[in-house]
Amino acid sequence: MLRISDEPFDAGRELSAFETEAKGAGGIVSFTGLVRDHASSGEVRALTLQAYSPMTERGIETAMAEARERWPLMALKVIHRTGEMAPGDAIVFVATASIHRRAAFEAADFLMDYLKTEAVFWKKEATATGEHWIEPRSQDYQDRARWAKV
Amino acid sequence: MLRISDEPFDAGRELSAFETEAKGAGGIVSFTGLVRDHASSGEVRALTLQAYSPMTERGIETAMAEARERWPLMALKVIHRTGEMAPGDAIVFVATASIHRRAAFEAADFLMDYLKTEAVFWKKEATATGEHWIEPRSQDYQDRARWAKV
Amino acid sequence: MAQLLYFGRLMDTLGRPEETLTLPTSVRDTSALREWLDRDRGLDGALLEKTIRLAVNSEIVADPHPVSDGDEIAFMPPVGGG
Amino acid sequence: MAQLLYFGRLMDTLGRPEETLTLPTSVRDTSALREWLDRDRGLDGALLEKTIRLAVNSEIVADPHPVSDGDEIAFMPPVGGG
Repeated sequence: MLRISDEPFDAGRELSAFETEAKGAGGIVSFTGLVRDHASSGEVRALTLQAYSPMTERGIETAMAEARERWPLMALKVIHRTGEMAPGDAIVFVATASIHRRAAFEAADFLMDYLKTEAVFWKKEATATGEHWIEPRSQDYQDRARWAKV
Repeated sequence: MLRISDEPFDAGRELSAFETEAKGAGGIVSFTGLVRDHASSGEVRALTLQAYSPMTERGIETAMAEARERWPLMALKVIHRTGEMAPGDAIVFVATASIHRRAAFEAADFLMDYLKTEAVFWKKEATATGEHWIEPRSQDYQDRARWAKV
Repeated sequence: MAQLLYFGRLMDTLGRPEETLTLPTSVRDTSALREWLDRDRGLDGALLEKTIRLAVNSEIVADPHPVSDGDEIAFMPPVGGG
Repeated sequence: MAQLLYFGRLMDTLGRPEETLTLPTSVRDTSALREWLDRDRGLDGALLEKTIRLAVNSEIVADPHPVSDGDEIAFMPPVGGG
């Protein structure tokens, strides 16, 4: 299940809903990404995320399908905010359910690496010094490279 | 924060509460362990967990302190059920919050490995063939060994 | 008429998120489109950067890729992830 | 009086989760306690298994460890994790 939306969401409520979808699972892993209040350029006032539908959805759905191929998952959910957010707001929520906890951990980690590097989003931070479009960090590319097929 | 209790808990509600404790975090990882409905000995009717207080708490608190030493965590929460549970019930909930998502993932994974192997619990499965005390799986020891200090 | 979409910082560079216009008859592929639009708006090469990718009808393409009226053409700076 | 606690399958083996009793004067350490209790209950060595660990006042100890009246002594099979 994938949802990209300008609407705020509550990670706890999403986790509760996910648990009912994941009947028979032994383990559920969730990741919630939040808007940080500090960036290299200072205190963050707002973060704006822009997506390009349906390219953004298509990319994430491909990554979700790849996760299902690699790990035995009973359920899988990705929620991503777009639009303007304030510090502390949830940007992204990923949940994975599997019989085995290792599969759930790895699949969630894998999806987050995709979402943080290759997902089709552009983002702008508003700080005291103005608005800045954010470029990918090299650490993100290294994390993503961990999943390269050999 | 550690809570060991016979009372059922709701993972979604715990995640919501945790999010408010984790001000300034960029990422929150949660793991929820659920009672499975099948075991090697057949369909599971109930799972009973026994702890030895305060030894059980002391061991988990030591693992939590070790996680805080190894990773920069803003908040950390472990909830563990004891007593009799039914399939689908939540047994364990671990949540970690950090600036960086890698730290949050690794710390949650580390704590779960501790909880599944070294934590002081005894558990009994009730299936159609009777009640069985469960021995640790060798996979659990392998997982735990990943964190050995070198 | 083609619909042009400008994402990320290009939204600021072009001063708008999108526009609909008739492509000049000389513009038959993405390379020609980049050059014509960059010159037309006086952008000093901002649209010629190799890191700017173009998508035609929501598929990323390699230059030069055919374009024609009726296409949705997106100018995409490097994606930053979510 | 010492308090004896039986965890996991030992709860079934001993038929109870705990009991309070006066240790025989001959029982001064954990090794002697294992042997005496195993014989007293006719357990055929169940308490002598090396995988059964003893804790005295909630600290795991190595045999032989001194025990005396007033101690809380736990018999612990291998922990299974949560």
